[in-house]
Amino acid sequence: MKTVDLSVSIGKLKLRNPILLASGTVGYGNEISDFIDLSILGGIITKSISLKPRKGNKPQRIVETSSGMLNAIGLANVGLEEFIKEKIPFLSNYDVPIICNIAASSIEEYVECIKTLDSVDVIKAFEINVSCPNVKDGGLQFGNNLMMVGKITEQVRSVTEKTVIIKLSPNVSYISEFAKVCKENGADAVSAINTVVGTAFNINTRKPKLSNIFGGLSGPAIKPIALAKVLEIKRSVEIPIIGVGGIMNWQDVVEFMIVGSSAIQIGTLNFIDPTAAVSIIKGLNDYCLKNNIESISQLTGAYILE
Amino acid sequence: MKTVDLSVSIGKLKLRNPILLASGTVGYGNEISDFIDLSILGGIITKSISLKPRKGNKPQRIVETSSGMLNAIGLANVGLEEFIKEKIPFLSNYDVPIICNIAASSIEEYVECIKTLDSVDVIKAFEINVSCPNVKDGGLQFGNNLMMVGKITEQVRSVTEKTVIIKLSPNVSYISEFAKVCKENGADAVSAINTVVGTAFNINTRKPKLSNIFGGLSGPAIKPIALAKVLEIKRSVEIPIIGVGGIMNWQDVVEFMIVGSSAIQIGTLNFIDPTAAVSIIKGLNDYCLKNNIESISQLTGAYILE
Amino acid sequence: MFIVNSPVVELSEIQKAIFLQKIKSPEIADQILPGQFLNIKVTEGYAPLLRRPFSICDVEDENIFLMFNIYGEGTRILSCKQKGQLLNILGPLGKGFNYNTDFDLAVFIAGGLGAAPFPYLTRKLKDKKDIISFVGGRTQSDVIKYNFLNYLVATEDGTEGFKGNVIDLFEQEIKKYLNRRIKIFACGPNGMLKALSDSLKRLNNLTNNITCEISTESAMACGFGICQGCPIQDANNSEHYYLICKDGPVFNVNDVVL
Amino acid sequence: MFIVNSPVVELSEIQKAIFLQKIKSPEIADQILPGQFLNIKVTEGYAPLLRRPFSICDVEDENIFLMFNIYGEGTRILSCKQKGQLLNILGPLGKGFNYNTDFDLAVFIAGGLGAAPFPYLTRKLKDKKDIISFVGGRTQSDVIKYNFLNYLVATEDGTEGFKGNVIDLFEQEIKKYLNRRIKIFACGPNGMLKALSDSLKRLNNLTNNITCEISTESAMACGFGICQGCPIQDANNSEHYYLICKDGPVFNVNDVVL
Ligand SMILES: Cc1cc2nc3c(=O)[nH]c(=O)nc-3n(C[C@H](O)[C@H](O)[C@H](O)COP(=O)(O)OP(=O)(O)OC[C@H]3O[C@@H](n4cnc5c(N)ncnc54)[C@H](O)[C@@H]3O)c2cc1C
Ligand SMILES: Cc1cc2nc3c(=O)[nH]c(=O)nc-3n(C[C@H](O)[C@H](O)[C@H](O)COP(=O)(O)OP(=O)(O)OC[C@H]3O[C@@H](n4cnc5c(N)ncnc54)[C@H](O)[C@@H]3O)c2cc1C
Ligand SMILES: Cc1cc2nc3c(=O)[nH]c(=O)nc-3n(C[C@H](O)[C@H](O)[C@H](O)COP(=O)(O)O)c2cc1C
Ligand SMILES: Cc1cc2nc3c(=O)[nH]c(=O)nc-3n(C[C@H](O)[C@H](O)[C@H](O)COP(=O)(O)O)c2cc1C
Ligand code: FES
Ligand code: FES
Repeated sequence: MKTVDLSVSIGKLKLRNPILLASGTVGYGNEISDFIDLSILGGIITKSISLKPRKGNKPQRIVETSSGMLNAIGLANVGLEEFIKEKIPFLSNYDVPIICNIAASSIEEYVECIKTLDSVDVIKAFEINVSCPNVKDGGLQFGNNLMMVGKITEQVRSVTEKTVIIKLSPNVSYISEFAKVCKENGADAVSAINTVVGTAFNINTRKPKLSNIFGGLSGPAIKPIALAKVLEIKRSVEIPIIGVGGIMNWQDVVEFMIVGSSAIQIGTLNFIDPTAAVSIIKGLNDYCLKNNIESISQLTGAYILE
Repeated sequence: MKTVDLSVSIGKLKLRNPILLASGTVGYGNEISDFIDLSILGGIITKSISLKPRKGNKPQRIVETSSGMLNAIGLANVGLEEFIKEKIPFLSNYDVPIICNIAASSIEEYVECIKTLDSVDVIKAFEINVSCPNVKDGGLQFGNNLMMVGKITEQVRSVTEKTVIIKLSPNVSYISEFAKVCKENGADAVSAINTVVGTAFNINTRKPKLSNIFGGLSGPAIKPIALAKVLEIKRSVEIPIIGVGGIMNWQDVVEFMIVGSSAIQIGTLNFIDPTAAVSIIKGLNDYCLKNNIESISQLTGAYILE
Repeated sequence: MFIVNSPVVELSEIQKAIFLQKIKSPEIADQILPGQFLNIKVTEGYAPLLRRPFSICDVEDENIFLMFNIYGEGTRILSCKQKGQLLNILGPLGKGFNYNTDFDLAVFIAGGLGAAPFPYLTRKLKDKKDIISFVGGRTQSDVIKYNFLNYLVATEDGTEGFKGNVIDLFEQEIKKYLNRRIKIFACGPNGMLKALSDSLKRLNNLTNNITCEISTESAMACGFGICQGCPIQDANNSEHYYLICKDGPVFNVNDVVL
Repeated sequence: MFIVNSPVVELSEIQKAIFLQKIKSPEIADQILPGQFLNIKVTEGYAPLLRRPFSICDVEDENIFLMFNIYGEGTRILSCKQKGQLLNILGPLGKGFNYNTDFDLAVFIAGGLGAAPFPYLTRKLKDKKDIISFVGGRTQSDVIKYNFLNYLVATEDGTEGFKGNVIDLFEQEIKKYLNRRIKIFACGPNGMLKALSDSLKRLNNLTNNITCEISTESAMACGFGICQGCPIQDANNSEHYYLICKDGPVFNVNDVVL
């Protein structure tokens, strides 16, 4: 039987397959490793970390919606120091590339985090979160600002040789303009998309269901939006794209690759089926065999618009 | 038993209740009148009409998604002349305010349409569609451009005394900036939101499922996004808001009013349950009774953020 | 055109993977005509969001019948309905077959699940007209002969009857009847309908006794004309689309571009 | 912590609108402890999207039991499961009650559906410790006494037992036992748990023989610690939240801020 080459490359980063677990949906890998062998994955993107620990938002932090969920976690994380001391050692036990997602409230903070983390061997790449909708400082006030995204990319690029991925906000008119700025400032790739700003209210108390009022919408509800953003970038900017948003099965992965993704991320699905990657990888393999695709990377941007 | 005043006002426009049927989801009222007595409605917003008839996009025009649907109708409509000759007479048979939605590819076209329609008595207001994602000319190239939206509003305002409503695009970073421009240029209200840009691809043919490639996402999937846009406007601009996006029941209507809507529109739901307005109006009435709300307009922006 | 909640009476598997659902719906049964369709809400909630359109397969007293296979989520849910469970049905929808016109010989052509509307049409015509039926499929298991009268079978792979597509079979056989006034009623994949209209162009050189109506399909949101989601090109006006749900699903083959 | 597909054995209505679902799940039955919970996927698809968390109500041989009422879509679907249908269960989750510690008298306090975890805890303790139970509800129909031993009832409206809230009843009754080493296990609405911790502050002036564990709740996405969706304030570190799904749902009443 023929075999399929599922490996893909993002900048200098070589992945055994295009399946990454999305930041904030796998913590630091510990809990989910009870369900799935991390070393079958293309990679793991750790929960956004910041220089100092962040407590995160008050409860209630999540609300279920039609085919989606709103979250306003507020970047709760253990902070750089504990991340290196407590979390990295565990992840080092697995033969899986770690992509470290970083959130910050100033350019300096991004730079400082990366300077410290650059020497950590198991960290193969950085994903820069400029698009968290759930924090007052940083977050969208960066992600929706072209100049800021450009500056952050440039500064981050200047302090590391490792693969730099900028995670883009969908809450903008033209995401491709942001991808362009990332490319111009030296980013190796962009991730699209982070969550879409949304809210929900309790009609009896008249209060927001989230303590943060607004939250980020994820899940299958946003898949068509994410696909459109990826395609928009693909058609106007030459930069590798990591597709993310509402992926629930291998068919969704193929769809994301066809519109232009070089790799993809599983997010919300991890909460419902932490073993999902297994069946997805098998599904991709079978799809490629059935369609005589030798290397899955051929699927990237293989759309036909005639 | 106490009675509830369900009536609301939008500019000069007085509605017997806040329930409007959204443009493009009721045609010109003919077909849906087989299911529901139009005169129980707060109003009907007719399918976007343009100066000349528009054939619309090639098939396939719609795709179902998780809790939503993508449409790329392409503003198929009978054009101004036939609208007045064939459609208005039918609508005149009902005691229900007609809000005429207008789409155009130039400011002049908007102005010309309104000049012609201004004299039509049963038309009580105009909803200006500057946010259709499914046409090459006009549509988002207007809706995502602050200056353009300002110009259009100003010009339209200058040729009619009737209530002018600008229908806003959600596909922007800060919708409130657009609402502000509408207010400054004399609009009486804004509708939020039009559909969210999305796409879907067939993984076997690798072709887009929509002939237009991109379409507009509607239905419950976008409700959290629509609520967030309405709340964003409410908190920063003093202008009546007509909420629309994913409303499926009376609870959704209350939620939209709490975050700031003066009235709401039922869209996609009309396709699934063309009688929905009946149970929604009853549900609103009961909710108000239960909560000692004498006039439903008290609900508008009645959120509590503490 | 109205909405009713009607109870499922029973589901039978008329052949491998092909289901016939019997629903007690006096209101629909009373009004619906062959070739029309129903738009059915398969769940109480909104997952899937949209209704699912189904041709009226047959009508018997107060009962209506749907014929379907399990294609995706909606038909899967439909096939799981227990006796007595209510289906929310919107209809009757669209324009059906015009079978009361002047002709002597009714010719039915069905490809795969295109067989669905014919039991009802057969019921209406069997005592009034002669009928020949052409039933096709890729392979034997696709061929649905349910309640067809006087039928010939074609399979692409030759596993049953004529080897080839059903339109080739039709074209070869129909030549025997060209002296009669023929009306064709066809339903099936777009490819089949295209082949049919080409075949008719050839046959029209031999006779002008043939008229043909085809039942078309498209994705639909509403099913009754308010969403504009189901266009099909008007053959006589390049600037106009018909709506399949409202102007169709049945059209004269000459009125639309397939 | 693992995922299993386990068949529903039966659903019984133990009292008006309160259901007990028996599920055959040897793997879970073998490992789960009182106070732990399960996160259950109620449909094959993703509507509703998220799993639904349920306390382990009881365990008998290879079978596990859930107790629930029909609250919304998910519990409605759960209540419709037929015998033999599989539930996709993720668990055992969280930290349960520490019932093997040093104490003589076990005091159970349950408000409404807070009764759910106690049948299993009762099973584990009834032969080892004395038990008194306080069971409360707004009105008689809310009170769930299922499998409680030696219980007293309180209803807000006085329709059964003590008129008032269950904590007032508890505080008045417990005074009789202050000479013994008491361990309280409580589950119920947040309001009840708050009232309990206030009551304990008062009682602690009379004795230091009381320890108390409470089972808490919150919206959850994952149920096993990866989404950070279920925070509860750490009483001893203002800069730290515990995660209810992982550090709880059972906490010592002094460790969290309600
Ligand atoms: C007028 C008409 C009559 C029909 N009669 C029958 C019948 O008698 N028996 C039968 O088995 N099937 C019939 N169909 C097809 C039937 O509607 C689909 O098989 C059904 O919608 C599948 O639903 P699903 O959820 O199982 O599949 P899914 O693929 O999960 O859902 C179907 C989805 O595909 C979309 N779609 C795209 N193209 C089409 C298309 N051409 N037709 C329908 N949906 C489409 C729909 O919008 C829907 O979102 C008919 C279709 C039409 C338009
Ligand atoms: C650890 C734990 C144990 C539980 N044990 C039981 C039990 O034994 N019996 C029982 O009847 N119920 C129990 N519940 C509550 C149960 O999970 C909810 O009743 C159930 O989720 C309702 O689902 P639904 O779809 O019917 O209601 P819906 O309201 O349609 O859905 C529930 C929604 O509310 C959200 N939500 C908000 N606050 C909460 C909250 N405090 N708890 C749960 N969901 C919340 C959920 O995220 C979900 O999206 C428990 C909850 C937790 C967290
Ligand atoms: C609970 C939750 C927490 C998240 N936290 C982060 C985060 O810390 N950093 C980040 O870049 N993205 C975060 N995300 C966004 C996801 O990585 C992903 O971009 C988004 O959820 C869309 O993918 P999905 O629909 O598959 O979930 C979070 C998402 C969820 C649902
Ligand atoms: C099939 C379809 C056609 C539409 N056509 C129009 C239109 O012509 N003009 C317009 O302003 N909005 C149009 N809309 C947008 C709706 O009016 C509404 O803003 C949107 O669907 C969100 O509401 P909903 O989620 O309740 O459907 C259309 C929506 C759909 C689904
Ligand atoms: S399906 Fe809506 S117009 Fe035909
Ligand atoms: S529910 Fe996800 S961390 Fe607790």
